[in-house]
This record gives sequence, C-alpha cells and structure tokens, in this order.
Amino acid sequence: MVQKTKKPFYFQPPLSILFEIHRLEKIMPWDVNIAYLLTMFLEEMELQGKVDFRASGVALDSSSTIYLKKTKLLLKLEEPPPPPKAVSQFVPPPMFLPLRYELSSTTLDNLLNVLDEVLRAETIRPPRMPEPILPTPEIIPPLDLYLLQIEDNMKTLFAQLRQLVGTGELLTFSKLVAGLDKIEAVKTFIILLFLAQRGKIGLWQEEEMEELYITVIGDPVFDDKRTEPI
Amino acid sequence: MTTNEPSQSEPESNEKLLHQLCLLEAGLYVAGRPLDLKTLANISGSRSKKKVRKLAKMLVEDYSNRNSAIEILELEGERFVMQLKADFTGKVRKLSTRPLLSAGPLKTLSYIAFRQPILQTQVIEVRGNHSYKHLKQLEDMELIAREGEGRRKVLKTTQFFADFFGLNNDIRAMKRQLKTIFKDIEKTETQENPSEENQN
Amino acid sequence: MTTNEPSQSEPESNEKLLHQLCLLEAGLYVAGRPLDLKTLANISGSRSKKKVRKLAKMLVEDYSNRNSAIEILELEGERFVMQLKADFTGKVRKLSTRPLLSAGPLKTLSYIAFRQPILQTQVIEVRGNHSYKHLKQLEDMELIAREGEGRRKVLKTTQFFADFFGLNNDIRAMKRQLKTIFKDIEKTETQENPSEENQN
Repeated sequence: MVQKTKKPFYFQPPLSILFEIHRLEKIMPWDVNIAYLLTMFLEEMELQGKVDFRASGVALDSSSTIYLKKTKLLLKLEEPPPPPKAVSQFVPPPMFLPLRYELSSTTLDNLLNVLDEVLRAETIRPPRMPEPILPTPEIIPPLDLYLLQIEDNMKTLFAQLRQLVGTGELLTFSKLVAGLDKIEAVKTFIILLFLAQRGKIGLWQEEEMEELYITVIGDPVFDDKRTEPI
Repeated sequence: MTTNEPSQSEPESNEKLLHQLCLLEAGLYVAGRPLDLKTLANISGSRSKKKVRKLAKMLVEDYSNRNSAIEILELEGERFVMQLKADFTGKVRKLSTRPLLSAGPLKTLSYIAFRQPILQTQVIEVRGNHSYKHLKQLEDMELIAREGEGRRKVLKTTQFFADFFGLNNDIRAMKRQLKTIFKDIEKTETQENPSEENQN
Repeated sequence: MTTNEPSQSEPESNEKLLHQLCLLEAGLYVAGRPLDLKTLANISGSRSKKKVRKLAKMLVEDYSNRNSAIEILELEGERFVMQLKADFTGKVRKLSTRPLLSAGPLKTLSYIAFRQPILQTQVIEVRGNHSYKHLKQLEDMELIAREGEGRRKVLKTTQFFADFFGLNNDIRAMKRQLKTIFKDIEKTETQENPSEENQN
C-alpha cells in the first residue's frame, strides 16, 4: 500500500531533527526551538488522528537531550569568561639609523657672523671675567727664602744682564740660564718677571717659538742707586 | 665631453677615471645621504648618466672588495650612499656627534613607518603616553610629519626618512620593504640579548 | 687580552687584526674628528696603547696606498683623524647642507668662544634664560666644557671645538685667531644690514 510505504511525517524536516538520533550530538542546541517542534509534532499527530507512542517517546527523549545540552552550555557560561584577548598589534622592532658621516655646513665664518649680533647684546651688561680660582692659602707651599730676598736678587740679576748686553740689545733666555739647573732657571725667570714689571727690561716671545727674548730698557739706576760705575 | 666609455688604451683616460672615482667617493662621504645619478654626474663633471652609473657601480664593487667598515650601496631609483656597515654600529654609535635616537623612539618610528598613515591617537595607544616625547623628537629630526589637528592628527614618514633608510617613498612599496627588513632584524636578534637601552 | 703583538703565523690572530682595523676605521669615520689613542683603544677592545698605535698607523698607511678621496692622518699628541683630502673639499662642499647647530645655540657658542673662560651666569645674562638649553646641547655635543659649581661655573670651548673649526686649542691663540677673522668680517660687512634673526 502506498500509505504504508510512505515515510512517517516526522521524518520530514524540520521534525526530522528530533528523530535522527545519531545526529543529535552534532547539532547546535541553540539552533533548535524545542517547543515549536513538539507543538508541530502534536498538531500533526492530531491531524492524522493516530497517536504514535513510540514516536512520541523518541521526540521526548531527543528534546530532553537537546535541553540538557542547552543547560550545560548555560552553566558553562557562568564560569568567569577568559580575559579578553588584547588586540594583537604587531610592533615592529626598532630600526636603527644607519650611521653616516656628514660634513657639517657650519663653518668658522658662520660662527663669527653671528658673533657681531651677540656682542651687541653685551653692551647692556659688560662681561665680568671669572676671578682666577686660586688654591687656598694653606696649600701654597711656604715661600722660598729666595723670593723673600727678591729685591737683592733683582739687583744682582739686573747687573748681570747689563754686563751681558747693552741697552736695546737682545738676549735669549736660554743663553741666560745656560748651565743652570731647572730650579735655578725657574727662579731666574721669576726675577725676570719682576724686573719686567718694574720696566727695567722687556720680555718678548714669538707666537710660534718657545724662545724668550730679553732687552734691557731701564737706565742703570736701581732704587736710586747705581748698580755699576759710570 | 662625449658619452663614450673611457678607452682603456689611453693612459690619460685611466687617470681621469681614477680622479672621477675619487670625486664620487668624496661626494658620497661628505653628503652622508643617498645621492642620485644627476648629482653624482654633477660632482664628477661628467654629463653621461651611463658613465656615472658605471663609475658608481665600480665604487660599490671596490668597497665591497676591501676589508672595510664602510660600504657604498646602490639603493632603489639608482641612488648611491656611503655608510657604516651595520655590524659596527653598536660599537661606535656613541662617537657620532649627530643626535642619535635610542631604542624607544626608534620603535615608535618603526611602528609609524609600518602602519602609516596612522592617527596619532593610535600610536599613543599602542606605544604609551611617553611616546608623545618620541613624536616630538622624530618631528624635530624631520623623520615624521604630522597633518591635521587635535585628535585627528595623522602621522606619516617623510622623504628624508625614506632617503635615510634607502627606502622607496611610495607607502605601499615601503611597507613591503619594511616587512623584509623587520624579518631580518628579528632573525638576527633571536640569539642576541635584547637591547640594553630602554630610555627615551 | 694580552699586550702581545699579533703573531702573523696564526691565521685566527690575523682575522682579529683585520677586525680591529675595521673597528678603528668605523670609529674614525663616524666621529669625523680626531680621536686619541685612549678612545681608539676603547673602540678596538684592546688595552695596549702600543698595539693600538700600531694599528692606527697601519690604517694611515692603508689609506695612503689607496686611490681615495679620504685620508687618515696622525696629528700631534698621538691623535688620528679621517678626513677628506683637501683637493676635493672645494668640489663637494656644496653637498653639505646640514648645519652643526641652529642659529640660537650657534650664537651662544660663538659668544663663549670669544669671551672664554667665561662665567655661566654672564652667558645667561647676555644670551637670555633660554640659553640654559643651548649650554646643555653644546655640552652634550662636547663643544663646550663646564668647570666649577653653581654660580661659579666657568665655560670654555673644548678640543673638539678647536678641531671642528680648525682653531688653535690654546685659549689665547684661539682668541687672537677669532679676533683677526672677526675684524675681517666686520670690515666686509659694514654696508650690509645687520642680521634680523633673534630667535633660537
């Protein structure tokens, strides 16, 4: 009979969901509206006027399985959700600049060109030179007796100079201290500075040369006393 | 001057060639940035691009054959640059008188280069608030440019940036080049210690 | 590391020697200013001055044998410098476009050079409060040195400053040089307008 060979109505979609038991595990429970399916199933059975208990049992069993799955998922959702994954932003490694030498365009002229303007600002406040930073007195070694006898030494050296050269003539420092040891040469140099300060001699050094030139410029009178016979 | 190649049979011509090589070397040394063929032609006193290209390639070859810390490279667009080989950078960078950038600002720069054009707010989000200082530094050095105002400020790298790294200034081409570079950097850094400097 | 000279019979030692030569070359290239033996020893990782001196002299020799626009020279006081040969300077000078300093710091530097040794307070008085920043920059670039503390801080230019501008590092000689050149400039500029810029 045609009717007997026909598949029962509940094997048609969407009711088939409840009756393909082997597929139940694979379905997404949230996709299935159990109430809708069961209502449809009952209405169809009523329409056909034949109560199929076996089919009803299977439908109920499947429905409860799906319902159980939904419940399990809901419970799972109650667990603390995993921390939201930070938006993974790829930050590339630093690119080190290649090192290149580069001749600067700044020249001495540039430096001096701006100097003029800077110096104008200075007219408002004239420069104060830093005071020389001197060592504290206690660090200064005790004055050499030689320096205390400075006046005498000046006279002696001046007389010596006059013997070596006449007024206006040049004498080199190296010649003056030839044969003396270092400390004596230094002492002689200091006395020369005192003589120069008195205006008795002139000291002169060329920019590139190390040699010091001495000229006797004072008259042969030292502290109103002649240092040599006329 | 003709566009003929220098003939090897003439000794005078060979001398001239050596002199022109020196002129190119001098230019590359002094400029400290990539120079194009036109500029190089100008320096060498030659009007033939073909000849200048050949000379420049000879210089590249010459430097690569020497045991030297300095290299001459050909960059995209027939441009040539003299620079220190990267192997030596770490050991001598403190001697450079140019203001150098430390790892922090350089990371910010890498990020901008890779994501440009990019909103400033986005850079600050990813690199942190301290990177405002980096942006100022990078802008001062003319490595990046900012466009727009306030929250809509957009950042890009400059032509100078592209030149400095020898990159293409077309954003898409540059990003392709950068990808390769970053891969190389990461590869070489896997066995090395992470950079010790972390200050700005 | 020992102070022994590298033995030529060991190939490994020879490789190390070549690497040290490269390190010195790298340092001289990047610095662009004369470096003393101590600095060079530092770069090369050697503790023997004798060895570093020998290496540096080898570099000088090596460069003098090359057909190159660049030379390495030994200066007074066992200092070494890499520089462009004078013959080429004129021809490529126009390629150098980057100033050492912007106008503001340059003015401050110029003033210090002319008045040194000078109290820091005096520089600030003449150049204004913003010049504190200049002093920091100039010190970072090793163009000036500060001595003393607080209000007694005294400023001077450094050996690097003298080297950079080709001046004598003896203060008195330098000031004489500066004054002579300055006078020449003033003479030629009497009819020109004074510079209008006053910003940093």
